[in-house]
Order: sequence, then C-alpha cells, then structure tokens
Amino acid sequence: MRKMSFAEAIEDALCQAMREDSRIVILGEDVHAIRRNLYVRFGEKRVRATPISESAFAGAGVAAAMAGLRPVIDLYMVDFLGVAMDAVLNHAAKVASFSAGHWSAPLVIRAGCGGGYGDGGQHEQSLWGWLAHIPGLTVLVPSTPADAGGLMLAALEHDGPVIYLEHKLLADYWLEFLGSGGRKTVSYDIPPQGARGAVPDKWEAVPIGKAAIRREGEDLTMVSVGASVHRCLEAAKALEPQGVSVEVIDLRTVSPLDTEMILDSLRKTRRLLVVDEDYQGFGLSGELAAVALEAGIVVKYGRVCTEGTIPYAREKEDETLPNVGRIVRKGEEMVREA
Amino acid sequence: MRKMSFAEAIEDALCQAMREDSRIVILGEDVHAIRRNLYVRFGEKRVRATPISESAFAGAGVAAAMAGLRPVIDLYMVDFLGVAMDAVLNHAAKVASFSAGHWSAPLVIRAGCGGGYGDGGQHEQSLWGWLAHIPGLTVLVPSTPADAGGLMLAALEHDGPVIYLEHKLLADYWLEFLGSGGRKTVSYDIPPQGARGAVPDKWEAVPIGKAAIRREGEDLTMVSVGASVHRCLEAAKALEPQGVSVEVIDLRTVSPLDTEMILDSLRKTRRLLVVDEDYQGFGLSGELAAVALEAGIVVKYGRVCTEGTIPYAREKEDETLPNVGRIVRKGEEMVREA
Amino acid sequence: MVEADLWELYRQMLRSRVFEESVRELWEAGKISGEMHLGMGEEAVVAGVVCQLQDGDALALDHRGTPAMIMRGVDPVLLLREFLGHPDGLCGGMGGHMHLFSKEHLAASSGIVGASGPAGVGFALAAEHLRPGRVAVAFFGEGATNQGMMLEAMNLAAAWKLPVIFVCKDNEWSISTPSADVTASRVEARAQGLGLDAIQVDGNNVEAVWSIAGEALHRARQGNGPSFLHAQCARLEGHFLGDLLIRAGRRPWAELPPIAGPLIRSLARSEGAHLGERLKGISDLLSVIWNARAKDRSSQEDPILITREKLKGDAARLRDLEEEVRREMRGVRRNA
Amino acid sequence: MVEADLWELYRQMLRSRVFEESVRELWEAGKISGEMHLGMGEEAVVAGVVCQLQDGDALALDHRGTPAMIMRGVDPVLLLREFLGHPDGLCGGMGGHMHLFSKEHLAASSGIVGASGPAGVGFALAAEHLRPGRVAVAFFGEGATNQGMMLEAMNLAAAWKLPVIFVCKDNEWSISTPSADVTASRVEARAQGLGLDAIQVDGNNVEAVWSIAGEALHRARQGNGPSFLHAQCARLEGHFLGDLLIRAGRRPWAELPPIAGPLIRSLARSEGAHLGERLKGISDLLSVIWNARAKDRSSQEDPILITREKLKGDAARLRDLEEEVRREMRGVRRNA
Ligand SMILES: Cc1ncc(C[n+]2csc(CCOP(=O)(O)OP(=O)(O)O)c2C)c(N)n1
Ligand SMILES: Cc1ncc(C[n+]2csc(CCOP(=O)(O)OP(=O)(O)O)c2C)c(N)n1
Ligand SMILES: [Mg+2]
Ligand SMILES: [Mg+2]
Repeated sequence: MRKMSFAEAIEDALCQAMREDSRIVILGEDVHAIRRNLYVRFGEKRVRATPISESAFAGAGVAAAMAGLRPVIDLYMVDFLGVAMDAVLNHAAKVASFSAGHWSAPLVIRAGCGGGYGDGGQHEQSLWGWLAHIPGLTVLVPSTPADAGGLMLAALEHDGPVIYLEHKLLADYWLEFLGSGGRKTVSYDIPPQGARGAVPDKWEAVPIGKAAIRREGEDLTMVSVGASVHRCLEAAKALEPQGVSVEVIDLRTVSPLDTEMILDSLRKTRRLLVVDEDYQGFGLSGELAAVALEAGIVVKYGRVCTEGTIPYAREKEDETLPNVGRIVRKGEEMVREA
Repeated sequence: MRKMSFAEAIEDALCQAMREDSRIVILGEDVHAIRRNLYVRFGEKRVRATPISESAFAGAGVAAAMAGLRPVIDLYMVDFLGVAMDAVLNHAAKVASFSAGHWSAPLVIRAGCGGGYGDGGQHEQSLWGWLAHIPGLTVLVPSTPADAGGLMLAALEHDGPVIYLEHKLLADYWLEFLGSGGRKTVSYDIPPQGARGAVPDKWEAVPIGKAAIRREGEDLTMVSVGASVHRCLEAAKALEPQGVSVEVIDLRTVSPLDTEMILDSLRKTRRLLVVDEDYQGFGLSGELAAVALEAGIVVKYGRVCTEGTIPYAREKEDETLPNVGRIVRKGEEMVREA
Repeated sequence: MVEADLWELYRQMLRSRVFEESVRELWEAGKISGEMHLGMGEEAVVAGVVCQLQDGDALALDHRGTPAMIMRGVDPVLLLREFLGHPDGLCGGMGGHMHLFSKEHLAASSGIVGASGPAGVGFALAAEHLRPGRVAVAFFGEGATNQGMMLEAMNLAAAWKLPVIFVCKDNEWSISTPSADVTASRVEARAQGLGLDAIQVDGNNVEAVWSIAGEALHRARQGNGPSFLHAQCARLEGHFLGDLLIRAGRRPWAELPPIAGPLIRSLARSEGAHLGERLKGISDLLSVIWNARAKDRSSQEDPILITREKLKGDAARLRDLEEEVRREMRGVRRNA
Repeated sequence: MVEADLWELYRQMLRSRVFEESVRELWEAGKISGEMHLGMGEEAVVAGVVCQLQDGDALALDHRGTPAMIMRGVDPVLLLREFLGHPDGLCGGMGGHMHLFSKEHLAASSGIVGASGPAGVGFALAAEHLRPGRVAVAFFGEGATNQGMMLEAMNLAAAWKLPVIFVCKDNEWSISTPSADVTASRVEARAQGLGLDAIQVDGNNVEAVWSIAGEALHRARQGNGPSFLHAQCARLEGHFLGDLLIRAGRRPWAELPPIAGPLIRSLARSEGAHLGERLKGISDLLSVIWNARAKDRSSQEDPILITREKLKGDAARLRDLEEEVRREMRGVRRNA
C-alpha cells in the first residue's frame, strides 16, 4: 500500500496503463503542460496538445477509438462539453447500438467537474446525471485516490465510451491551477480523505457499476458521489450525537447504477437522502427515487442538490452547492417526521 | 372555434404573434421553404435562412434576444442541438442568473422531436427531460393543436429561453417531409386527436407550467407528454373493460413541472405510471418519482419509456418507443399487484 | 501511381447506381422507411477516390454513404437488408442508411452534417499510430463546410499533418437552400484558409478525380499530410427521395396547388412585409424550384452517362459489363 | 471620421490598467476567488475600438472583458464589487469577471472560448432590426479562431453582411500552448477564407487601431458589412494571475523544484518513449516557459508605456492626467 494524492493516483494508474498498452493516447488542450510527466515519458505523439477545437478532437477521439486506439480526451472542465456534445450524444454513445454491437468506441472523456473555489457557473458544473441520461455512456465519478486510479483503469479497459469526472476539490492540481495560483491567501474546504489516501501498489480496475458503502448505519441512507460523499460522511458524524445512524453510499459509477446495493440499504433504513452536486431536477436524485419506487420500497425521501446556476460569490456558492449544514438539516427533518 | 392541424396551429399562432410584434424573427436552415408562408408574408429579414451552422445561429439567437429581438431558432430536429448545446447550456440558460436578473434572453428554440416513422436514432430523439435538467430553461411539449398554438404564444411572450418541441407524429409536415415524401405506400400510427382539432379563433397563451387532465380516473395516474399522451388515452380505454379507471395527465410543460396537479391526482389514485418517449434513465420519469416521494405520497410506480438508442427498423422502433401494448401491460401489472 | 482503369471505375459506379435504383423502387413501394438520401450524381467523385483505397484505409461518410459502401466492397445484400430493416442487415436493422457501419472496412457514416470531418481526423490519427501508410477519407457536401466541427477538423488535420483526404462533393445545395446564398466564400478558400492544400476537380470526370485523389492519397501515405478535394457534381434525385422541391418541379400541376393556397393568402393578407418584399418571396421560392429542377435527373450532368460515353467505342464489352452488373444487382435484390 | 484623441485614449487605457492593478492586488490578497484573466497588454487594442463606440452599439467579450467594460463606461465600482463577490456588484456577485453583463451598455462576456463570435453576430442582427446604424464588436483571442462556433460566426456575419467587427487580440498563446503550434494557418487567412475583410494592425499602436477600427466601424454603420481586425499584442501577466508558467519563469528557483522531481522520474523510468523523445519533451517544456517569460511584463511591448512615450512632450499634462486617473481608481477601491 502506498499513499497518494487523488491527482497522483489518476496519473499513476494512467501511466501504468500507458506502459502496458501503447494504444492509449491523450488528446487535449495544453496536455503537454497539464500532463507534463506523461508527456515527457511517452512523447508528444501519445500526449498530444490540441487546438481549442473540442468538437473536432472529441469527434476524432470517437473514430480513433473505433479504429483501434484507446483515446483519453482531456477536456479541462466538463462545462466545455457543451461545444462537443454532438460527439458524445450522437456518436460515442450510439456506435455500439447503430452497429448492432459489431463495433464500439472505447474512449475515455476525462474532465474536471464541481465547484467550491469561486470560479463561476460556466466552470463549476457537475453534469454527471445529465450525461447519464444518454443511453450507451458509462459515467464514473471517483471520490478517493484508490477509486480515482482504479476507475481510470476500468475506464481504459472498458469496451465503450466512458465519461470520467474528477472533482476539482479532490484533484489538487486543478485547485491550484484554477483557484490558488500560488496564493497562500485562499483556502478551500477540501475533504482530506478524498484528496489523499492509500492506494494499491499495482493498480487494478475498480469494477464499473459497483458502489461502495462508506459508512454503515440503520436509520437513513445517504447516496452521493464525488466530493459530496465526504460532506455526507461529515454530516453523518454530526447526526450521530442525536442518535441518528446514517449509512453513506458512494456510487462511484453514476451510470450504470448499482441498484442492488442501494436497494439493500433502503430496505434496511427506509430513508433515502440523495446528496448531489449536479443540478437537482431531472437527474440523479430523481433517478434514485425511481429506483426505490420501482422496487416497491416505501421510503422517506429527501434531496440536497444544486438547484440553480452556480454563483460566483463564495458565500453564495457555498449555499448553493450541497454543504454539510444543508445535509444535516435535511437529515434531521427526515428522521424527525418519521 | 376553428379546426386546424397541429402544424397549422403553430403557424397560425406564430403568424398572429409576428403581426403584433415586429421583434419576432425566425432563423434556421431552409426556413424560406419550411416556413414558406411566413417567409412570403413577413419577408426574408424576418424569416431568415441560415447556413448549417447551428452553434453560430443559436448563439446569435441568445445575444439577439438580449438585445431586444424575439428570435425563434428553427432547428429541424432536437437531435441537432448536440452541435449547438453550448449556446443552450452555458449561455441561454444562464444569462438571467449571471446578471442577477438584470438581463434575460427571451428566445424560443423550436425543433421537431420524437419517432415512429423509421428515421433512425440520430433523428428521432425526444430529449425534453434531458434539457429540463438545465436550470433556467423552460421546456414545452404540446400534444394538441390548441396547445401547440397556445404554447407557442406563451413561449414568444416568455421573458427567458424556451425550448419548444413539436412531435413529428403530430406535425403533418414533418412526417411528410421526413417520412412519406409523397408516398402513399407508408402509414403511421398518428394520434388523430393530436394531429387535428379545435383551436380558438384568436390565440391566447396557454400558461407555462400548467398541465392538463385529459381523462379523469380513480385507480391509476398516467403522466405523459407529447404524442405519448394519446397512447396513454388509448391504453386507458383498453384498461376500462377490466375495471381499471385511469387518469391521464398531459404535462404540456416539462419544466417547470405542474407538481400540484400531479400530486392531487396521485393522492387520489396512489399509482403513478410515467409514459415518456424520452430516455428512461435520469430524466422525466425519475423526476416524477422524486416529486411524489418528496411530497410524502406513497405510490405504486411504473414507467414505460425509451430505454436505449432508437432503432431504425420499424418493428424494433415500435417496440422501443412507448406503445399502447407496453402501457397496458404495465398498467395491468400495477393494478394487479396492488 | 497506378493508372485509372476506366472500365473498372465505370463498373463500380454502375453497381452503385443500379443498387440505388433498387433502393429507390423499394422506398417508393414503402418497403424502406424514413428519409432516403441517394448518392446518384456523386458516383464519379466517390469511385475516383474509393476505388484506390487499400486494406486498412478508413472511410468517414455523411448521409449519402451508400455509393462509398458499395464501392468499398461492403456486401450489397447486407446493405439492402439493412435498408429494409432486417435483423440480419449490415447493422441488424439498427442503423438504416444514415448510420452504416462496417468495422471490417473501417467505414462509418453519420446523419449529422459535418461529423465526417472529425471522424476522418480520428481515423487518420489511428492510422498514424497503428497502420502507418494507411489513410482516411472524409466525404461531405459543400453545405457541411459551414459546420463548425468540419472547419475545426480541417485545421486539426493540417496542424497535425494527418493522413486524411477531405472530399467535398459540391452539389450546390443544402436541402432547399442554394449553398451560395448562405456561404460567404468559395469552398477552396476556406480549406486553404484553414491550412489545407485545396484542389478543384470536375466531379463528373472520374479519371480526373482518380488522378487528383491518387496524388493526394500518395502524399498522405508518405506522411506529407492532408489534402482537400473540391469536386463539383449534381444532385440527380433531389435532397432525398420524395423531395417536395423536386416533386414540384416535376409535376407542378399536381404538387403546386396545395402549396399555392396558403402562399397566396400570405401574399394578400393585411399586416406583414411590403408587397414588393412579398412578391420577392414568391419569386425566391419559384426560383428555388426552378433551379433545383435544372439538375433533376439531368443527363448532361450524370456521371454514369458521361463515363459511359467514353467507353462506347467497345460496345460489346460495355454491354457485357452492364449486363453483369445488372445481374449482380438482381441477385442482390433477390437475396435481400 | 473623427481623429484619434491620443490623450483620451491614453486616459482610458490607463484607467483600465490602474483598475486591473487593484484587481491583481486584491486577487493576491485572496479577496477575489477563482481564476483572474487580466487584459494587461490588450489596452491599446481595446481602447482603439471601444472608445469610438456610440450609444446602442454592443460588445461581445471573452474571458478578458474587464478593459472593455471599463472603457465602455461601466462603473468601475460595480465591477470591483462584482469581483469581490458583493451582492451589490455589477451582477450581484453571480457572475464574476468571466461573466460580466451590463444591459445598459449592451455588453456581455463569456468564459467559453469562441462564444463572443456568435454573440457579436446576434447583437449585430438586433442592431440591423432595431437600431440601424448601430454595430456590434466581438473581442476574442487568436486561440478562439480554432473554435468552430467562431468560424461559423464569421461566415454567418459575412453571408448576412451584418454590422459586426471581429477583433482578434493575438497574444500568440492559448493558456500554455503557443497557438502557432496547433493552428495550421495565419489568422487573416482564415478570416478571409470565411469571407471577411481582414486587416492586420499593430495592437500596441492605439492610433493605428483607432484608425483601422474607425474605417471598419464606418463601413458597418453604412450597411457595408463586417470586418475582421487582427491585432498583435502581448500577454503581460500570463494567461491568468498565478499562471504557473509565468511563476516558473519569474522565480525558477522556487517554482521549478517541485515540478522537476516527477519530470526527472518520467525521463528516467524504463518503459516509455525513446530517450531522445523524452529529452525533446523536457526541452519543449523549458522552451514554453522561456517563451512565455519573454513577454512577461515586457516593457517593450507594454501599450501603456508605448503610448505614454508619445505624450511625454507635454509632461505637465501627462502628470495631471495620470494623477487624475490614479485618484479616480483610489476612489473606486475605497468605494468598492
Ligand atoms: C447538424 C445537422 N444540421 C442539420 C441537419 C439536416 N440536414 C441533413 S442533410 C442537410 C444538407 C447537407 O448539405 P450538404 O452537406 O451540401 O450535403 P448534400 O445533402 O447536398 O449532399 C441538412 C441541413 C443535419 N442532419 N445535421
Ligand atoms: C470551449 C472552451 N474550451 C476551453 C476553455 C479553457 N480556456 C480558457 S481561456 C483559453 C485560451 C484562450 O486563448 P485565446 O482565445 O487566444 O485568448 P487569450 O487567453 O490568449 O487571451 C482556454 C483554452 C474554455 N474556457 N472554453
Ligand atoms: Mg450539398
Ligand atoms: Mg491568445
């Protein structure tokens, strides 16, 4: 067991995979700088800086994957997928269906996501639930260094398109790049368990579609993903003195959902609190409600999500993103009313 | 009261509005041909044919709206929004928030949606639930001529971005354009109540955010939108002889949802069957589950949606889109198990 | 460079044409659903490029992908079954004519205008890494040169010096819009403006296409980067089968009356543009119909007829070849 | 055409510069969150265009929108409050420096590269309909000319002959990438290739910008269509404040060591590219740092210093003007 930062874990797993599989190439803006260690190690053909032409290089990634490469499309922020959405919606996600399974597009789209550092609403979205709506996509969102590396490996091995989102509060280089810029005068509410932790000596794939129970409990199931998992754990601790026993499930994979683990937990606690940094409506929080109802499990339900465009001003932003206070209040409310 | 086709109703309402408000302009590919009557009547400056540059003219529509016009962006199919998604996700939807409400982008994005005529998975998507995930957008999907005209008027009067989707099985000119092409040798399962019907003599806006009860019932609430509303009504009839009394709610507005009407119905029937031609996961069907659970209403829940990429072959397609058979079977199942 | 074998090129062009004639019949009989974009009129452009591809070369196609698929060697029976929606079609009936995929031939199409640009770049990138000396070809229309991802793709290919040939089949139309009306510059100028070598070629002259494409392919195979071919050609069957514009031109007495009523009302009603502008609107519409009619099934601009003319000297061989092709395609029709 | 008033232009440029110096200080003090892209180095380009705008003209801005907002007459207090995240900032603290909106000035910015292209076209379209004689200006960097929507927007503006001026502020960089490395053609060539009149101008010469922009604005106001200005300028403060590239150049002894460890391991470990390629990788990185350093706070390429030089003849007036600007901005700082 080694200890690593979230960012190091991704790079280390990617590096291991690139050593073993020469088909893996990284394409994206500024990758010679942002992925400089891989750039030096594997050369400019395998780590290739692009123009600011997301629709061209994401679209090219789809075809390159079909033709035998394993491209990692490095996209800065997931917000910028707006300009390249056609490649995802109408191409990557549909190749396997259109070809009746004869052909596939095994590419990884890797992007930063999430807020908490005051960069405004076009740079801090999460969008994992939005992307999960599109059939044919796998959507991964790690919350620990071990999962960050293991899921990156799984993404690279998967025979289809994968969206891999790394939360900027967990990946220190993003926060440094977009938030601190060398300043010692700013600080962030970084979940320490997410930003640094134990990782295996040799990376193995963390299975896609498998959630993880981060804390066991009896009264209330919190289901979350990404940085918010750590907010849930904090909230769970805060609820403990009040005698509320909280189970925290980290989805890790948003699509496909690990419905089995979720339902097992709900059968026990009969209370579902979804904590989702993505937008509230028509997304992950709704889907989890449907999963419970479809299984015929009667639950009390609540959600703490991002309800609107993310504000720039730090305090407003903190109130908009799911925070520990909001989670605790909602949890109390759900237990009280029971 | 006049009688009109769904397509005539939209054109008629648009024409009425364009006469009254010279700020309304239509931009889109081939609009001189597709909107030829408006083109002749209002001239080439107000009905303006574009190059195949969706991201430019949708983005231009946002700014033009901010600067005082009321643009209708005519987009062929909603599928093609993939190439222009940035204008929707990061601009249209966010102007009002970013400017703290000082500024808005009152544009209408109008597009064909839906399947049932064998055009394949890049031309038949619905995507209303997907778009509704984005805070700041209003999403309208009429199912009758009266609503088609009335909601178009509402869209044009609304002080913010509106996505207006017209189902191709209801709008005869789309079906003729993309499906029949003058052939007498093909036929479609067109809901007659949706394709033609009574409309007011002078158009008035149908309020945004108000659903409509299309049929009253006691045992089961079907919630749907677009062409599927008519499938629900047929299914409801088929269930009648079995003694199942079905209420059918036509959402008309996908976002914001008319939660009040939905909840009132659910309190009565205690059964919610969502019939949604958009993709099943992480969308409208999930959101409706959350709406019920959040209100603390215990319901039996089921959904009949589009689960994957829409196949080209007609029979496969019919099985994939919500059809009367699937709705009836699901309805029976939900009542039986009760 | 290999000389063009005009007989073989004509054979391939004719195979595509006869196949698409079947498709047209089956579509009209209601056996094929949805839109149907034929490549009739583009056969010389497609043959001149595709017939010199090698194993491991890749094809990125647009909504008119049938001719390229046929000429590349995809089994026409599988194609026709696909169009008919059979479970044992090329794509199991999942794709249809706008979404044709043959992994074996590294050939993929898309119904999204402009998508073949990035796809061509991606295929070329894979060739560079995995199959040096192999190339990718992207086919698209002149209308697609207004699509951002296509423009981006041209720059990307040029910046990375990738082995990809952009082939613009310029039929002057984007559905019902004369592309020149919405395009502010010539096609070559924009390709050059994005860093590509751009060459114009008569798309009805299959030997000319062959020779220009041959040079471009050679350059690409040698690692000397991408090229852009601009080939003029005609749209012989309208935008798609059943195109109202074309129907109106072909049978005005039957097709125009239902359209005319609302148009005349639009002309006459109070409130709206000035009469002059409205009359211009009507005249715009008529000229669109008129101009589309000009190339509709034009024999002067039919690459099959033009190529056939050159082979007429050997009438017996020509007859045999044509009979063989027709026999093949009758077989295809029977087996589909 | 109105003559350039160099004193007034300098005043506006200096207002922007002094304002952004405050911003830099406040950002460094941790009072401003997130990224901060300053326009230092672009002031002459911005002033030469913006200072001749009229009521009803519109502005589409990119992530470096501050100078244009200041020079257009937006209250600097509101701007600074916005950056500080105050509820009574220009956008109530909702936008921040990348999302500045002033309806009154028809000025809007975006953090999405290339978005100012379509926005400029839309503003121009509204002007054509609602405010004849009024124009729109779109500002963006040379990196944005690789973004599809920007390229589409150029064609659209030209095809529709809209009153919009595209102003490309070419600082040669897209964050850490020398734009020339990923751009296959010159900026003018692509604008011309899309049908625009493209003119090159020295972006440090505010009078030259003024005069060229004046002509372009005049043409647009007369209904003679769009233009494209390509203005060279320097990025004086890196891509954004705290840019690692710039920090590494400024204080290599402090910034390089933490980077060097992993890089050296990447060089040394078995498995990977050949050593030659790896060494080239290192040298690429060093040259990026080196080249970025060249213009960092360069006094040769500072438009403020260059313009000031021309006014030195009247030292008293210059001192008064500078004192006035500094006084204004001290007031702004106090009131924000
Ligand atoms: C992104 C997108 N926008 C619009 C369409 C609708 N559409 C299909 S074909 C076509 C015209 C294409 O013109 P061109 O590229 O010249 O090809 P041609 O049909 O003339 O062969 C359009 C606009 C589409 N399929 N995709
Ligand atoms: C669509 C999109 N892609 C990527 C980015 C990240 N990004 C922000 S600024 C920038 C560089 C822009 O370069 P240029 O247009 O030359 O402007 P400059 O920063 O040099 O002034 C990039 C890539 C973005 N904001 N939007
Ligand atoms: Mg064309
Ligand atoms: Mg730049």
